[in-house]
Formats: sequence, structure tokens, C-alpha cells
Amino acid sequence: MTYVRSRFEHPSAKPNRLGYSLRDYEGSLSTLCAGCGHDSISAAIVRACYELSIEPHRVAKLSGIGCSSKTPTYFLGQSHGFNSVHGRMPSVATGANLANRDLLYIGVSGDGDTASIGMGQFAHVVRRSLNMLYIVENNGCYGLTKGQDSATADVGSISKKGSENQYQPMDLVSLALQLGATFVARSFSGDKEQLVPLLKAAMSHDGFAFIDVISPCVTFNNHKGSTKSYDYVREHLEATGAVDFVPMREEIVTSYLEGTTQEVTLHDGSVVRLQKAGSNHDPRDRSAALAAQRAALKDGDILTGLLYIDPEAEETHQFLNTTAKPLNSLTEKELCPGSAALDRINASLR
Amino acid sequence: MTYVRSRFEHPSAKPNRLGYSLRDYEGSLSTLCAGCGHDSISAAIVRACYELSIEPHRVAKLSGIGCSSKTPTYFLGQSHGFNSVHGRMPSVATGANLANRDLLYIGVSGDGDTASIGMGQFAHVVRRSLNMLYIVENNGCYGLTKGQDSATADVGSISKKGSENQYQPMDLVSLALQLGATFVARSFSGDKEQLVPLLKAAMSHDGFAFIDVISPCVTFNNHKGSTKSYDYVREHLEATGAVDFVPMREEIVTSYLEGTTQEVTLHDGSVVRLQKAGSNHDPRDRSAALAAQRAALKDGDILTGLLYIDPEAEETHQFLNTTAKPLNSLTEKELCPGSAALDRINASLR
Amino acid sequence: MKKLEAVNDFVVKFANVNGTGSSSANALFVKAVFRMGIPVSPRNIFPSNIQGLPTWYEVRICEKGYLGRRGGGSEIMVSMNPQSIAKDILDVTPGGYFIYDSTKPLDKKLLRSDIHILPIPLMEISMREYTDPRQRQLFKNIIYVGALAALVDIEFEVLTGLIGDQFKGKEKLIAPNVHALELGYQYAKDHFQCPLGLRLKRCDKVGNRILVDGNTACGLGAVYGGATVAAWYPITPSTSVVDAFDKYANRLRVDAGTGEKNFAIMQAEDELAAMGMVIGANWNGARSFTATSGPGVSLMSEFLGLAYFAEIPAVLIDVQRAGPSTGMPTRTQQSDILLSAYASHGDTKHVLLFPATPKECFDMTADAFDLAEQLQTPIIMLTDLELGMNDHMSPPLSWDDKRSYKRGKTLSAEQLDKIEKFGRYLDVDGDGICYRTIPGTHPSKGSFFTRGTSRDTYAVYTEDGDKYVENMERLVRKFETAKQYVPAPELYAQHDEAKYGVIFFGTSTEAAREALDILAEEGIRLNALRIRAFPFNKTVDDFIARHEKVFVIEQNRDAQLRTLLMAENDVSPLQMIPVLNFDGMPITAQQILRKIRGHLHPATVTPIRKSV
Amino acid sequence: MKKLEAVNDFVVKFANVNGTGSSSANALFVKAVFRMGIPVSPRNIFPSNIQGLPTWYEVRICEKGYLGRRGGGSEIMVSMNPQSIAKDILDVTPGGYFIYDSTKPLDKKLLRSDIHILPIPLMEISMREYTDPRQRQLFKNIIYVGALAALVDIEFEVLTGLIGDQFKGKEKLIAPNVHALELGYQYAKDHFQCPLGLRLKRCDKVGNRILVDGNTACGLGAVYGGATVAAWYPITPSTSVVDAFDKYANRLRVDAGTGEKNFAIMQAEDELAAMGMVIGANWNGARSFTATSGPGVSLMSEFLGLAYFAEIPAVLIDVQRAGPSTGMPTRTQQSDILLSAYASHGDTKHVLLFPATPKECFDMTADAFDLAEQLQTPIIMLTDLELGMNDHMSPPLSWDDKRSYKRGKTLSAEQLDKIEKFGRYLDVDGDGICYRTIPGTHPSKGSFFTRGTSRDTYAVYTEDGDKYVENMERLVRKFETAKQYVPAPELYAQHDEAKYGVIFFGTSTEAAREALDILAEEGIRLNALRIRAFPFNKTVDDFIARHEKVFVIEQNRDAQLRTLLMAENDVSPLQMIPVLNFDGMPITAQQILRKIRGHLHPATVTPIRKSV
Ligand SMILES: Cc1ncc(C[n+]2csc(CCOP(=O)(O)OP(=O)(O)O)c2C)c(N)n1
Ligand SMILES: Cc1ncc(C[n+]2csc(CCOP(=O)(O)OP(=O)(O)O)c2C)c(N)n1
Ligand code: SF4
Ligand code: SF4
Ligand SMILES: [Mg+2]
Ligand SMILES: [Mg+2]
Repeated sequence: MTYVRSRFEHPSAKPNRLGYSLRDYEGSLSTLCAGCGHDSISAAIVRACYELSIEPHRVAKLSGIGCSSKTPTYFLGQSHGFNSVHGRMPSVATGANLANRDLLYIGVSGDGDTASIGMGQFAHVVRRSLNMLYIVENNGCYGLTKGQDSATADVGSISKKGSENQYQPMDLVSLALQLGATFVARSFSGDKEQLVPLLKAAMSHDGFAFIDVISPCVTFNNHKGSTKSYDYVREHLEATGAVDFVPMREEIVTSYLEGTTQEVTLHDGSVVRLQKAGSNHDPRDRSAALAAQRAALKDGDILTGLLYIDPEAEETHQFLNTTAKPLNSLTEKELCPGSAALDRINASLR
Repeated sequence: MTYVRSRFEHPSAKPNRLGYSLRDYEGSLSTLCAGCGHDSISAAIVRACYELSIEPHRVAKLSGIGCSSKTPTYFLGQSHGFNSVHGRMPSVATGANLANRDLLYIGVSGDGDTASIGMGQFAHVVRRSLNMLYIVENNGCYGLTKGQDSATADVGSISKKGSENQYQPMDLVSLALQLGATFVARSFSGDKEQLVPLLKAAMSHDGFAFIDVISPCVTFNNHKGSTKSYDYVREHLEATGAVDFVPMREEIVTSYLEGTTQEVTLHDGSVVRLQKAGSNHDPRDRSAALAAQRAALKDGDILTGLLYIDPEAEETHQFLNTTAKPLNSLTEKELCPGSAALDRINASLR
Repeated sequence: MKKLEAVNDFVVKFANVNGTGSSSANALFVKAVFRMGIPVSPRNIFPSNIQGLPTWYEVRICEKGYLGRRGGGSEIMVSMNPQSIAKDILDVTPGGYFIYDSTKPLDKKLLRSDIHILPIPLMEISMREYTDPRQRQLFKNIIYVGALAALVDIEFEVLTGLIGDQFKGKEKLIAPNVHALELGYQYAKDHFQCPLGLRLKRCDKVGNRILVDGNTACGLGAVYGGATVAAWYPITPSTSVVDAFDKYANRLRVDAGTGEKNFAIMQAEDELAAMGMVIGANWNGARSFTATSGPGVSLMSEFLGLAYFAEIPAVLIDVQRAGPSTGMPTRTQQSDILLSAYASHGDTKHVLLFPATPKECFDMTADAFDLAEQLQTPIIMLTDLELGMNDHMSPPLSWDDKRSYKRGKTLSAEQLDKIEKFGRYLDVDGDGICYRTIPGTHPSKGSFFTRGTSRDTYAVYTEDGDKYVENMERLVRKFETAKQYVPAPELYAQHDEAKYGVIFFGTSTEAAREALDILAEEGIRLNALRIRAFPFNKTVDDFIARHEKVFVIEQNRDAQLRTLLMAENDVSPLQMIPVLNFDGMPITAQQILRKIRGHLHPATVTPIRKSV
Repeated sequence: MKKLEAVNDFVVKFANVNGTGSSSANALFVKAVFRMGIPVSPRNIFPSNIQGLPTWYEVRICEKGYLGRRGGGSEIMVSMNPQSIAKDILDVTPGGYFIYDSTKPLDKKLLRSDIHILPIPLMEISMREYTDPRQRQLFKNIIYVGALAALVDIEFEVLTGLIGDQFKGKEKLIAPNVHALELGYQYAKDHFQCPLGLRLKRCDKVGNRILVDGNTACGLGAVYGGATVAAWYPITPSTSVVDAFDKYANRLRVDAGTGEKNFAIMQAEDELAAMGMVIGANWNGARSFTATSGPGVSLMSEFLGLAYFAEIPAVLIDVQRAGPSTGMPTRTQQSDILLSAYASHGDTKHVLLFPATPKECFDMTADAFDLAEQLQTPIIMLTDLELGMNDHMSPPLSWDDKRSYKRGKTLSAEQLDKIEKFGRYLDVDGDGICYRTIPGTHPSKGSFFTRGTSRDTYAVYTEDGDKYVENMERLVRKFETAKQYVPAPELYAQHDEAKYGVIFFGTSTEAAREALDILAEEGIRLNALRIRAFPFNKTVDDFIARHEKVFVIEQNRDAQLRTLLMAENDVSPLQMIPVLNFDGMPITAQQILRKIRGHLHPATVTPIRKSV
């Protein structure tokens, strides 16, 4: 259990545009193991919401079951949360989103929760391009049930018990790209400089935003031989280039050298700026993203950063052509056709 | 209901190497709609098993629920069959295969059975590279429940009711490639010249062999506007080049011009020969296969033929290092450690 | 030879080939009987297959107004299927009539001397008249309806009227259809002595009733009940519930100007997902439902336990079919009762509704949304294939325009402002029902964490045994409270002297009514009660207590409702005599009578294998 | 101040922090008591969390040999967790002892004058002695065991002996551990008057029993029972069943030469898949099982219905935890009974086994594979967290080397050759059990199509109601037959005059035994029966019939077994009085006594909120 509060917190935290301080975005004390990557991700979410000046009560947090899925209790204490059942968060999030298109939906899951029992629902929530942020806190194992290999464990990775994984890993990033996710990124719980802007960009994305965050399990999968340990990940990180998120309201201050950056403008006018790096590809090109990811996997590199974004993405409500008003706000007035209409129906049935 | 027997049957059918005639591989009368693509696939399976001289009783047929999943009753009447529950054939096949590694496992499923309710189990049976042939009879709809769109329906495809599908299709071929299937092909129920050799190659492959066969539903998805109708498919077919399967026993007779063909030799010495065609790529190169498939999809082409094969594929039993003898043949002798061992265990617990 | 004579009291059976468009012709016949003011109840007996297999349409005509399946053979058989002809001819009651397509000669071996054979060269006539093969197929069916009109004396203008209504907008189709009717009518007139001894005669026993299937009524109930999110996965026999919701919502819930929809329908990837969506939507304040059948309910078990324990409203319509497993997907049964009542692991109980008519399907579906939000728990409506997929004569659907949706204890921002400290699971009113909040309601108050794990009254995770027990006992209290909210049972004529009572529910109702009347005519008077919901309220206890023995009529093998009565109301098993039919066909009055008589005068019992 | 005096009869409780390696030290203490021939029963009370939260280890020492949880406070508390210290000190019985790590001073406000405070500067000692932080942590625990040795008079050589056994192969670890023990031992000797009034004294009440947890015994039972395919998905508290199977199979089932395995373990993607694999493997002739807990059983419902209806053997071990939903994953309950008995839609019934000791876990698991193949249906073993995850004193495991596996009615190629026409669902012997064939057995005979849809006796698909009913009634016959196959109930001392009977099962057994003895001492003699399986056989009927009233002891809220008795054996609810505890802790004799006494002399009842 981490007695210390999120690492990002310091008294200096001044109120944001809406007057909320960082603390207003925090949750209750974490009961995770000290040093668990998941706690860093919670801290990054707190930071991102704070910096984006999101109204806490306009966020809904959803999760499945697992250490990772416990984390929504540890951030955004003023938001409603729903810790559902194992592997089924996507469907609950879908129903919630259909009920009210106006909230920001943050789904937190684990690699077991998503890649094993949740694989089917994951694939389908991507396919529907539900407007939500879907975070997988990927530690390559089942933390809460004491460290069994998950479906994202790499071939040859050694479990704490000493057994070597034989099965090919499910690369959720490739799958999300393949299934048509409109925002796909990978990051590392240890790299808040990258994670926070990525989260901000994802939260500002209209459509399905997926971030797979490698998040070491210090208790069961942080030993030598594990490919999800802090050390291993650090050694194999390869970034697509720094990400910088500029909300529409702020004008762009920092200036970059000609041609060294690439900018993507989102619906709301905010801008995602990517600094070019070696392995860079056009983040609007899905095929290129898939190729880059395959190449990295071949070389045993962990490619992080924003891999793909479609700023024109459409989301479920557009497919369904639902009214702009949240469905949960409609009353008898809008919903009940009344007795006259019913009489006409009766007549048609005689 | 097709009163006529499988199209391939003709009295000329002479006994095969084992002395079985084609009829020995047939099943009971089909109760599917006349003209249903699925019946052609059944006929192709009959033909392939006959030509490969497979002992019918050494085959196990498994399926889920759907018109497609009914078909195992219509072929190989002398084989055991298991029509399980909707979307769960992969797990039943996995258990069956673990119990006896010596049979040939043919799984038949539909696009609803696999891409919707069965997505999770499909992904995981691929990941385990179970030694089986997995056929999806893909008609883009739920035939048995009267034609609702399935997850493989293309964007813009018009349902019989007239509604236009909004959701992006799940391309099972790309997913199988992405998930690491070691034999991946796509075919068309109307093209037996291609389908039969593909089936023979797949049955001879040690490891997970996947064939997605576009198989029009004449009753609910064969109208204008559907992208899974006979007409539409025929218009958009693009073959990777003819496939030719040469069992180890037969020596190669037909000769081809230098460089026009490509040969892949399987474990048992049989050979898959691919005739080069325009869109050809090396079928041993997974990335190339993925790229070719993406390109085809972009152009709205339906790429058929053998897209990928790994002749060195490993399968589940190798990962598990199980004994060569079928587990279901082991007796007390091999399985029960006996009382002496138990006494030692008791002692260790005092 | 014997010649059956009857007016407005016989059974006509159509034997067709699946997928040949016979259903609309058969429906035309039924609708005509209906419009002649004669009570009629049709039943589709169809295979789990799309095309080519035998399918039957059994029409009971009964001026007395009994709408349950009569059972026994049929007085008139319209045999249109060579595959099943041998079986079908045997189905005709001695003295009855066998109508078949004589275009192909009838196999002599099949002939019966005790019935009247009426050959009509249907295909021949239609080949002569029409060129397009599809038309030939379709009109062949209309022709036999025309023939029937002559044979059983259907008012022809009723038929033409129906054709007129059916093709409003496509007027040019009217003439050819009427022509087809005339072809059949004329042929019958010319070749047979019309009408037969079995005939129809206009009467006034229909009143203002409508002819509709239960699933359509459920779909409409969801529209009127304010459902905005429907999440489902196709499965027979429930698919038409969502189809109907879709149809009427698109007709009644779309903004004329923008074309935007005041509802969302999501075809899920499976039933687990469908229930997950329903739970997510209800949690977020939208009225949401799903419809499925047995296999779907099994798959929803885990989620139902979550909704029970986390106290999230949900509406589930289970259109039951014959189990177990895939069972007989196109046959009817009432066999998901125990599963539904106790779905999921641990100590769980769910509220059940048992509709018996399309009108109740409509009312109870609409009510289910109120109940779900008032009780903050899943409401499972148990209908079945017989009620859901067959047309039934039903009182007209009605809606009180003054009615407003009961959203239950849901706090608004204003209410939250007034509250000192909000506790999601605080039993403030002592009825076991606590106050909930919808996400996004208030900037700083009312947020809480919903979970399937144990928690204290403030929704904080706890492993404290006392707090766990307190919560579990409150849920029992809530279930007690539910007894006052759910629809009360219906009591039928009560005779003080009656020693025996009869309990039934859902689609056993019509057959039970008929059986009771017959017994009454014999001077055997039994009291009756129809259960409409679980938990059972005091009326049920009292009814059972008042009688020495109670017959419990069900359509399943294991007498599941009887088990529920014992388990929940401490009724002695010995007091309850199961009356069961579970062969997949709707239970009949005769089956009920046999069992009850067998018990009343054991002497006369002849051991039965099964239904008439 | 009062000073508790007792020999071999008190409770010691260890309060630790989750994940600090205290468990092996605590186990060392328990094993020492055990080796001194004194009956002991330890219980782990742990959070659903990996590290940092409070966890307790409650050790009951009872020369009389009662192994159930005693309840009440503890006579000795070893307080090692600052988080829970306030709660822990209150838990001590007046006159009892509170041992704590005095490295940090104790908050004065917490002090109690009615108990003895024994400060030991554990961390300080260990800091002084060891440098490596991990060692300091670990040895601190060993030190308090050493201190306890002096305080309650554990034979020191027993401890050193245990250390010796524990570190066979790693001898260099022996010395430091023994040293740590001595440090504690010495400190206690120097600072406190040893032994305390509460002390141990070697006796001979252990006999040849072993100390093992139920899950390990289940895993071993599967190895001996011939399981070759294990398919599972991790879930507390069942995970260690498959872990044990894995451990022992790798030790006993691997070919020494080739290293090839005579078994396959597959971690499935979820519980649906796990059950699918079990069904596929059993269908194909391999003995296969899975282990899970409540949520898993809910997810397996659909597949269980398929296995019931298609008649495929399957073995499912449900290690129950507190539901509903995720509930309290690390607490115990017996609340999956109804779900398991009736799992899945339609009319279904499943065979259940209720083990009460590790030896029964072993025997019943092995038997389950015979039963599954003999009855061709799923066998569900209902154990629970209390039995599965805690060490229990158990009779030694035993195996008859002459025993051979009963594979049931499975036809070999030779047998098939002799058969005229094979019918998979033909009830040849009239016991409801038909003959099956395994794929690949015979080139031309015995193949059939397995399905979840209705079929005739030759496994051919049918929608014929009669054939369906015939099959469903045969399944009832088979379930009757099962009564002779399943383990018979155990009867305890029967007094002819006794008006009251007591029924219990599984982990209520020890507490029930204790309660019955106490009542007997008071001259109240009750007859008792322990249920070991469902369906219940005649012995159960007779037992209930023999008594005016029967107390049914269960660890769930809704008296689920009582419901099952009513439903299946027509017992009147009024005859059965529920005795329940469902707070997640194992039921105690005191809880049982309170309820039974309350009923025997209603006068003296004091309404209880809950357990001691
Ligand atoms: C239906 C069901 N099956 C199994 C479990 C047990 N379980 C709890 S968490 C978990 C896996 C969690 O792994 P992951 O999602 O990777 O989360 P992590 O703990 O690694 O962050 C499992 C199997 C459960 N709660 N529910
Ligand atoms: C659990 C469950 N849900 C739903 C159904 C109903 N159902 C039967 S077949 C089917 C879909 C079949 O579609 P597909 O797999 O594409 O097969 P096709 O008929 O198109 O060949 C569905 C939803 C079922 N049998 N079981
Ligand atoms: S077990 Fe692993 S994943 Fe879980 S809290 Fe501890 S470190 Fe994090
Ligand atoms: S409905 Fe479609 S899929 Fe099913 S049998 Fe007919 S044509 Fe084939
Ligand atoms: Mg994980
Ligand atoms: Mg399909």
C-alpha cells in the first residue's frame, strides 16, 4: 500500500481554469503494492484531468476486475465510478455512453481483464468506436490472482515461479489498430512526461482512444527474465517522438525548428504536436502505424508514443443518429407516444 | 433443403487409396436452403478428405451454432461430431485435441459464431496454435436467426431489411494473421477448384490452419447492395494464384515453367505449390501477407487463396510437452502413482 | 361415412413447407374468421430451420371463446407439403376433411376411408393463371384460402376487405390477389358441396379485442415505458421483441425535423455484452432492456448477480423455449423459472413477471421499467414462444396519458444540496430501498463507487462481516417490500366449499380456464388463482392455506413454480400437486383435466404417456 | 488482575501485514503444536489484496479435538500490525495476553488494564542481529515464534526439528533461523515469567493425522483419479487446486526419460472456455476437470446445461466464497448450492458432492471422475475457502492399489463389433444410463453426432415432442440411479428417543459436532446426519421422517440446502429449521447452540444481531 500520495502532488499545484486544485482530482488512498506501476498511471490521469480543467463530475470511471481495475477508486474521487465484473467493462461502458453522450468515459482495465476474458468485448467496443478512453495497465500477468501469465506475456518471458511462457503474446496495440481504433498509443507507467500529454490528447479525442501502458507488477513480474520489468522495459523503450498536447484555448508558445514537428488538430481545435524522432511515421496512416509496430516487435523494441490518430473519427452515436440530448435526460414528454397513437395501433390490429 | 446430393458426386468416383469411395465421406441430407454456399463447402470437405484418403473415423468434426455450424451433420457421416454451443467451438475443440492428439480436428463455424460471440475464444485458439482446421463459412449475416448483420458485414452493405451497416467489418483473415495463425487462407464457396486443394493443404498442416470461406446466404444476404452476394463476390474476387496440393506419396507430375511457381514442403513431405499471380507475395512472410490483405481491402478486392503458411509451425502439444500417446489412451498404470507415493506425501504433511 | 357437423367450433390445420410464403395466406384466413366476430387462436408449429422443412399452422375456432390449444386431431387439414402428407392425413379426425393439391396424384396407400378427401389442383390452376414462378408459388396459397372460403363459408367481402387493407399503397396488387381468391372459391363451389358440415357463422364474440403476438406487445410496452437503450443479441423466439421496438420506435420516436432518434438499439456481440450494456445504461439513468431466451439467461447469470448486489435497475424479457441447452428452439416451455429466480452465485433473488396475454405483455413491460427503478434491481419477465410468437386475441392496448414514469429514489442536484451526507446504501426509509444518484448530477455531491464487492452504507469497500450481513439482510427487506409493488395475483370465482385450489400462470391460463369450466359443468368446483409475479404476496399464501390441496399447472418437467412456492412461502410439497406438460406444445385443457380427474377419482385413471 | 489458566485449550491470534512473509513463521508455530500431539486448527483471515493490508492468522488449540472455529476473542494476541493494533488489542479476552513489537512505543490510549501486555522489541532485536532488510523483516517473525515457545512452553527441539525439515537441501539457512528462535526464546525467558498460565503440554490426540489444506488434497485427488486434462482460469480461492495438481503431476506424472508429460494443463482465457475444454476432453475420452469459484460457475451455466443434456462427463470443483457477485472474495460461504444444483436454463439437475475434510476432498475428487463417467453428466464438488485454503488436521490420504478406474458404459471396438445397431441414447439397461463411444474407436461403427438440441435414441435431431419427453424422463430415471452411486450420508449417534434431528454438511461439520457434544453434556440428545451428496438418497428421507423437527445447518443466507431438500424430497418446510451463518467467517458451535437452544427453550432467547 502506497502511503505516499501521487508523486505529482506538490503544494505549488495552483487551481486550474475552473478553479479546481490537483487534489480535487485525487481519489482515496491506494491499496496497491508500493511501487506498482498502476499508481503512477493513476497519478498521470489526475494530472491530465487537472491540466485539461475537466469537471470531475462530468467524468465516469469504469473498470473490470484486477489490481488495475481497482485504480479508479484512487483517482477522481468526485466522479462516479463503476467497478464491474471481470472482462466486461467494455459493455458496461457502452451502455453508459449510450445513456449519456455528454460525459467523458474513462475505462481502466488490465491485460488479463482485456486480453483474456475481455478479448471479445474489447474487439467489439473498438469496432463500434465508442467515444471513450480505454486504458490497459499492462503488466503481462494477473496481479490480483498472484502472478499467472496473461495473454500479453511475451514468448520466453520467465514467470516468478520460473516457468517460461510458450504462447505468442497478444499485442493489444496491433489489434486495436487492426480493429479500427481511431486513437492508438502505447506508453510506460514510468514515463509521465510522455503519458500525461498522451492522456490529454486521448481525452480530447472524439471516438475510441486506446492507450496500452506498460505498468510493471513489482510483486509478481518485476524480476530478471520478465519482459515487463522496469529494467527490461527501460532497456527496450523506443519512442515515436515526444508528444505535446496544446488545448485549443492556449496559443502555441514553444517554437520548434522547421520540419521537426508534426501537428494534428482535433475537433475542438486543440492540437497534438509530435516531435519527429528516428522511427517516426505519419500518425494519420494506419498501415504505416501497423508496419512500424510490427517492425518494432520484430526487433524486440517497445515502441511508445502516439502511433495512430484519426482526427475525423466518427463515433457510435453518429452511426446510430441519436439525438444530441443525452438519452437519460429525456422524459415522458419526448418518450411516450400517448394513447391516441396506441388507439391507431390497436385499430391496425383488428 | 437441397434434395440433390453434393454436386461433386458422380458414379465415376473410384475408391481412394484406402478403398473408401466418395460416398463414404458424405453425411446425411442437408436441410439448408437450396443454393446455400455452405453446402458447397461441405461438398468440398468431402472431396478433400476423399482425395487425401483420410480415415473417416480418425476425424472429429466440431461446430458452434448456426446454419454453418449445422453442416458437420452433412459431411463425414462416419466421423464423430459435436455441435456445441454458440461461439464456443474453439474451447471444445481445444479440450478434444488435448485428449487425443492423433485425430484430425475440423472445426466449422460461422461469421456470427466466430466474429461476434466467439471472438474471444477464436483469438485464443489461434494464440495457442491448436492443431486443427478452423473453417469460417462467412456470409456476413446471421442466417439461422433470419439475417441480421454480423460483425463481418462491410460498411455500407445493405441488409435484406434495407438498413445500411455502419460498423467496420472484422476481417478474420487479418486478425488470424495478426494473432499468429500458421496457415491462413481465404476462399469462396463457389470456387471448388481453389477450395479443395486449400482444404487439403490445411488438413495436412501441423498447427492452426484457418480458412475464411465467403459463403453467400441465398435467403438473407444474396440481394443487390449486399457485399456478400454471389454476384458481388464474383465481381470482386482477386486470387493470389492457383493452389495445388501434392501429397507426399504422389510424385510431382505436372511440370511448370521455371519461376512461375513457388513450393512449400510440409512436415509430412507433401508439397503445396502456388502458381504465381499478379498480386503475389511470399506466403511465408506474415508481414507481406498482412500488407497484401490490407491493400486488397483498401481497393475493395477480395483476396483469395493461401495468404500465409509456416511449414515449421509448432502446436499446443509441443508447448505443453505432452506424451506422444493420446492422453485418452492412458490407464491407471500410467496415471496413478499408487499408495506408496501417497504414504510419502502423507509423511511430508506431518 | 360419418360427416362432422359443427358451427364455429373446429380446428383447421395447414401443412406447409417452411419458407414458401404460406404464412401470409394462412394469416389471411385467421384474420377473416376474426373479423367475422368468431374467437380464433392460430399457432405456428415451425422447425428450427430456414427453408424446406415441414411447418404447420394450427387454427382453433371456438365460439365459446377458449383460446388455448385444443389438441387432438384436426377437423380440416390443408395439406400442402408432400414431405409430411403421410403424417398429416393421419392427423384428420374421423369424418373430417383432407384438402390437398391434386396436381400430383395422391399415393393410394395413404387413402383413408373414414375421412373426406377434397382434391384441388392448386399448382395446376396457378400455373395456368400465372407465369412468374414466385407468383405461382404465392398465389397457390391464396387460392386455397379462396377454396376454404367456399368450404367453410367465409364472408367473401371480409376477405376482399382484408386484401384491400393489406395492400394499401400497392393497389395494383389487390386485383390479382382477389382473383386468386375467386379461383379457389369457384373451384370449390364447382367441385364440392359447399359449405361443409363444418362452417363459420358471423357472431359477436370478439368485441373490441385485437389480434397481436406477445413479442410485438412487449416491444410496444418498451416504447411506451420510456426505454431509450435496447441492447440485445438475436435468438429465437425473442428476436421479434426488439424488432417490434425497432419498428415502433422508428415510427414514434424520431424527430420529424432532424431525423434524430430518441432511442438507441445496439446489437451486442453476445448476451453477456447485451446485459452489460443494459446495466451500464440503467446505472447511467437511462431506461434500458434486453430480450433473450434460455441460453441467453444462462450467459447473463454473472451480470444478473452484479445488478442484484450493486442494486442496478435492469429489464430482461425472457421469451422461453424448450430447454435444456439448445433443446427445441422452436417449441414452447415455462422452464426458466428457477434459473431466473435465483440466477447467479451466492444468495440472490430476482423479481419475476408472468404475462398471460399480449395486453399483459404490453402493460408488464412498461411496468417493468417502473419496478426496476423503484426497486433498483433486475426485473425478469418470463413470457414464452407460445405467447410471444403466435397471434392472440387480446384486449386492446391502453395507456393513461396522465401516467408518469416512476423513477424511484433517484436524487436530483437540488435534493443532494439539501442532504447532509449521502450514503448510497443507507436504508433511510426502512423499506430496504436506498437513494441512488446518476453520474453527472452534482458537481461535488452524490458521487460514489459502484461495485460487485461488499461495501458499507457509504459504498466504501469493506470486508467487515457485520456490515456485509447488514447489507444482505437489507436486501431481504427490499425483496419483502417488492411484494407490494409487483402485480397482484388474479383470483377466479371462489367457492367457499371448494377443497381444491388450482394455481397457474402465463400461457397455461386459457387451457386452465377451459378445464375449470368443464369441471364446473360436471359439478366439480375448484377455486383458482393466477400468479402474475414473484415474490408472491400474501394473497398467494392465503389461497394455498385455504385449500386442502392445490394443483399447480406448469409447462416444465420439474414443477419449478411449485419449488419456488415451497422455498419462498413455506408451503408443504404434499399440499401441491404438479400438473405438467413439457413436450414443447402449449398445454391443453384435456391434459389438465386428465391429471386433475385422475387425482379426484384415482379409480378412473388411465396411465398416460402424453398429451392428446 | 485475572490471569487466564489453560493447558492445550486456547486461541492465539497473529495480526500481520499482508505480504510481509509472516505466514511461514505462523505456520511454524502451528506445526509445532501439531507435532506435540495437540489438536490445532489455524485460519487465515486475509484481505482481497496483495500487499500492505491487515491479515490475521487465528489458531485454535483444543486438546478435546474440536477443529471448528471457536469464535470469541483470543487469549493471546501477537500484534505485528500498527494499522490494526487498536482493533486487535480489543480482541483479547480479559486476563489474556497482548504481545507487540515494542520497538515503537504503544499508544497509551490503547492500553487495557484487564489484560497482560507483553512488549518485545522485535524489530530492534532483528535490526541489531541482521543487516539485510529482507532478513530483518523475515527473522522478526521467527523471533516472535521463539518468544511464544518460551511463553506457552513449546518443546524447543520440536521447533528446531521443523526448521531442519523445512530447509533440507538449504542447510546453511538452518543456523540463522534457529538463532532467531533462540533470540526470541531468550528474550521472553529474561523478561517474562514463563510459561504463562496458558500453555501447551505434549499429548497424543493427533494420531496419524496429517496437516493439509483441502485444495491440495483436491489436486492430489485429481492426480490419483486419473485426470489428464485440467483447464482452468485463476480465481480465489480455487487457484491452489490446479496449482497442487500442477505440482504433483509434474512430480509423479512425467516420464523420467523423455520428460514428456502424462497430463496437460491449460490456463483458459476465461471460465466459459475452461468448461468448454473440460467438456471437449471428456467427450473425447480423457478425464478432465476444472476448479473455480462462484463467478466462474455462473459463467459456466450454459455449458453445464449442454453437458447435462448431451450427457458428457465433467468434473467441476467449486471452492465457494462469499457472494453474490464479487462479494467478499477472501471470505467463506456455502452459497452456490442452488446455482450448482440447477445450473442452466430449462429443466436441469446436477450431481453435487460435499466434502468436509481434506481426506474427503481427495477421495471425492478421485470418485468424481468415476461418477462423471458412470453417470455421463457433470459432477460438481462444493468445497469452500475455509476447507480449501486453510490447513486442517485430516486422516491420512489413502489409495487402494487394486482400485481401477470405473469408466462407465463406454464401448470398445470389440464390443461395437458385437452390437447390431448402436444407439447413443438407447436405455438398454433401464437405469437411464446409455452406452457411449469415444471418437476414433471403430472404423465404421459407433460414430454419432453430439448436440445440445433434442434428438432421438439414435442421436438423430428431432423436434418430435414424444421423443423429447421420453428422453427427458430417462434423464430423471438416470438421476434416480445416481442416488445409488453417490457417497451415502454419514449418520451420527442415533438416540431412539430424540425428537430433533440435525443435518449439516461440509465445513459446518466440526462446529456441529462440537455443539452436539455440548448439548449432550446438558442432557439434550439430538440425532445427526451429514449430507455428502446430492441427489439425496433414502437414508436422508428416513432420517427427516424419523424426527419431528430437523435443524439444517448452513453457511448461507437463504437456507439453500433446506430448499433443495423440500424441492427434491418433498419435505415440509415447517419441519426444517434453518441454522445459518453467512458473515463470511466459518460457523461456530456457539452460533449453532444459540439457535438450537433458542428453539428448544424459546424463553431464554436473546435476539442476536450476529456471530460471537
Ligand atoms: C469471472 C472471474 N474470473 C476470475 C476472477 C479472478 N480474477 C480477479 S483479477 C484477475 C486477473 C487480473 O489480471 P489483470 O486484468 O491483468 O489485472 P492486474 O491485477 O494484473 O492489474 C482474475 C483472474 C474474477 N474476479 N472473476
Ligand atoms: C447463446 C446463444 N445466443 C443466440 C443464439 C441464436 N443463434 C443461433 S445461430 C445464431 C447466429 C448464426 O450466425 P452465423 O454463425 O453467421 O451462422 P449462419 O447461420 O450465418 O451460417 C444465433 C445468434 C444461440 N443459439 N445461442
Ligand atoms: S500485485 Fe502487482 S499489479 Fe497488483 S498491486 Fe501489487 S504490484 Fe500492482
Ligand atoms: S438461411 Fe442462409 S445461411 Fe442459412 S441455410 Fe439458408 S441460405 Fe444458408
Ligand atoms: Mg495484469
Ligand atoms: Mg453467418
